[in-house]
Amino acid sequence: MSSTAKQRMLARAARDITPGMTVNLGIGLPTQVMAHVGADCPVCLHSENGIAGVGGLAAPGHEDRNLIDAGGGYITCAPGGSFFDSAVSFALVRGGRLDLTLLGAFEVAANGDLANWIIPGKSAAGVGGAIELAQKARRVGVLTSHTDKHGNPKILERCTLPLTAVGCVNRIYTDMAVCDVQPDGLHLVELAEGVTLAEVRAATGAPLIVPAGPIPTF
Amino acid sequence: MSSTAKQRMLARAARDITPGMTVNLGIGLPTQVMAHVGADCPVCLHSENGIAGVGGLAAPGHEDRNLIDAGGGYITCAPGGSFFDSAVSFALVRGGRLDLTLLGAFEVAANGDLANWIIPGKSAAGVGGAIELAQKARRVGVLTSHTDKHGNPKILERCTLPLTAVGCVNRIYTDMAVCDVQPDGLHLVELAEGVTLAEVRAATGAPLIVPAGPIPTF
Amino acid sequence: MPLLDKSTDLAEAIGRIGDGARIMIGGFGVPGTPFTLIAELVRHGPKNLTIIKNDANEPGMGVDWLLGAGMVSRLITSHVGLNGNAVRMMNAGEIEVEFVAQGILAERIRTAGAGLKGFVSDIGIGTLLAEGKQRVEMDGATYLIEPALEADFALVHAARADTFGNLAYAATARNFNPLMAMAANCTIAEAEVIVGTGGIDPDMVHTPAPFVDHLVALPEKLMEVYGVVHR
Amino acid sequence: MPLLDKSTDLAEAIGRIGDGARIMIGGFGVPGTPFTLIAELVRHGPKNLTIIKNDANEPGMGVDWLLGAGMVSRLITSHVGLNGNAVRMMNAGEIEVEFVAQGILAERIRTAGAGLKGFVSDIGIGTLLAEGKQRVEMDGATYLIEPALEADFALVHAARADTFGNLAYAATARNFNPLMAMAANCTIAEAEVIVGTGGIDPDMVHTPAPFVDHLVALPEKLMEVYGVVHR
Repeated sequence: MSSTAKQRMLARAARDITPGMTVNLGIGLPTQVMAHVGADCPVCLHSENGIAGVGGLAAPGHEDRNLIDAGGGYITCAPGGSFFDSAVSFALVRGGRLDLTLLGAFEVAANGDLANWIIPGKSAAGVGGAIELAQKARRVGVLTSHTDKHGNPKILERCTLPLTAVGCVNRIYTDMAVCDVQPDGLHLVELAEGVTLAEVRAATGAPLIVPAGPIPTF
Repeated sequence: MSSTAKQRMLARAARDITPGMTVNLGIGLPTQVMAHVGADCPVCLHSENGIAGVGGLAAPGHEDRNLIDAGGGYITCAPGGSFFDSAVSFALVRGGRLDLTLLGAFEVAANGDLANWIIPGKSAAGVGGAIELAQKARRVGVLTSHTDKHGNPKILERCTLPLTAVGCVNRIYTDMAVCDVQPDGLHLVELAEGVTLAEVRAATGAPLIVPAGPIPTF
Repeated sequence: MPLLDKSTDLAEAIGRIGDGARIMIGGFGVPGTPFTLIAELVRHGPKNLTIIKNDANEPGMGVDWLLGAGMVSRLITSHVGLNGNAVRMMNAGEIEVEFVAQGILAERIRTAGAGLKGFVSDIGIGTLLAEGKQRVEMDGATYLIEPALEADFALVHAARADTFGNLAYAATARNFNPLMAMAANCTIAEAEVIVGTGGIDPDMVHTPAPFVDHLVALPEKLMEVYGVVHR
Repeated sequence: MPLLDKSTDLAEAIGRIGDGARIMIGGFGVPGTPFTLIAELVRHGPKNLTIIKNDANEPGMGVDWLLGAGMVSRLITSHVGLNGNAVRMMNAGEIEVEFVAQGILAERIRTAGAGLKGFVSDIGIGTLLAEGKQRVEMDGATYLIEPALEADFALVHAARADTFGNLAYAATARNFNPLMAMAANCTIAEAEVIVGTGGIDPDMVHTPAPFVDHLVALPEKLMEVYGVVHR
């Protein structure tokens, strides 16, 4: 994935973060989406280790030893932020107060199944908070390269790996396209600039339902 | 119950409140036990509406509108007290952190059954927090007049009223005696000063197991 | 990054409550009861409400206003002993009352707030209160399943809030408020003081703002009913 | 009325932990991990421990000290990805690891702290993590029963305490600490600052003192491991 394509994908995902949302961004690519959200957009960033209202990354030399996000990065707390214990933190997730989570994926399926925590035969280091984020956020977006490093599709008809959660994904953002999971299958919503429908079809392991008119680009 | 007998009963119950205990005192007679606990005895008084470390009753004119006990009385908070929500308050009770509760009774049985919340046919206004206090405090004491206002025993072989909790009572304090619930039955532990064994037996609706030697008085 | 300002008008906040709504109301006795929100609810006048509250307040106060206005069809509570009106209406069949042990009521509300379906407990086994409840075997013993208790709205009272909706309660006015704030689909908070974001230490927030939807400022001079009750 | 002083000596507090104990340890990464209590536990040296902690810290830190000393037979955790030693020992069968989804781990601990037997949830249904779990039908759907997770001891880290054992945590160092403090039979807290009773506002207590058994003061200069991790 080129740097340009990656930045375009991050910016596209950021446009779905709208004023007033409470959002949890998974470790890796999803965390980088925040840099693309407008500085004046009122968004509450949740991290499952016990904060709502992440301000941003702590400046080097100004880290607070007691203030990290779930990925272990040193962060700041925005004015209006709050700290709470792990039970309250996941109550917020499971109780329907998390409007959106963006997660990474090993595989994501046309039926919304997500696999992002274990590859059997390789080491399994535990699921952390991923299951509850995937299963219970009101809206789940997946950020991923469209294909793996060998060029194989990561978007499949059915996942082959053990699932993180069943039918949980609403939207998939990749370097090539934006796709929505709908009851009738996977809909191509937008194409990345310079990417053709044929290229996306070839790189996707599931049938794509394509809009009748011109396909918007991002 | 004479005022002297009542004060003697309250003082006797207070002697079982020992340093370091966390204690919940039910509405009515039990609440009055506190006045008999030594002022230098470190005891943490819990009220189920959300305080550990009740200081005492608020002085008239110095009530805090936000600070009551579960009976609705205005109280103070001792230095070292804490406030918490109702879920934490009952977590403390059910989780084994309440060393002792003293409760009132309609009826109490030789097997430790307690009935203190509903008299069928009369109005039932709800059980409040009594069930959990009775069932889960590490130790449950009952404070009651030995007989009801008609002179009928309140200590029975089996309760006739709907139970608050099954087999929960450890010790019974009355104006006539102190009795312990043991696996083999109800043991007479102490007699109130000036009360005879025969009088207690006559006023008790269950067989009493009496110590071999002289019976201590209180 | 800024955070949303959830301050709103009293009538607008309460105006979204319709007939048949299930409403949780904070408070244990007077402390923590959102009297201003309740008074506006009476003015607004939806019918056939289910009210979930620890107690029914006392005559002439809070929940009693709703009872008196004939707006309540069902009350889920731990006890109503201080309100003879509630007892009378219950006995006359004018309202249906479900009694729940106080800590079980708190926990059923919290369970909804935690997005869980229910919990497993031994509280009340061997008593009337266990009758009719679903049972389950665990480790060779029998337990009761207590279902989560959800609501459409929660009305809560805070001593202090920031504009984003972080809440802090005073003393025993906390009680059921933080639990209910988590459990309802829409949480409306009244606050005695509302400060800007950053005005509450993030370590000292009792209800994190994501649980709060709408925030109503109380006038500096509170209604008399909030004061000390002289008996 | 005065309240008990629970301050004690580090060695005395930890000395009561014996072989085979089930020990909850607070912390999520570095923040909130009671490194001083863990270091003393290593010195004391009980064997065959079950450790319940969100994560296994990183190599050379906290839980890793216990693993390195061969004191741990079982680890109940949400993930160990940052500690290669834990992964290696797990794969070599030197320790048994039970993975629990993070929020379910938190809730199972809280359930024990609340004196309940378990809770009912739909988390993980349709995945590997549901396998082998007890199921129950409610409202026509199938749910999982998650049992309470209890422990003999909880080791927690507080920023501030009073002598009675009221605890306050700093920022994201709160995490599992208040839950574990409630869940264990014996809770031992280390605190950076211990003040007299009355030194913590009762509205701002995170863990009420009745949940805390023993309190250990940390030296003014903390071990380096408490500091910011530079990667």
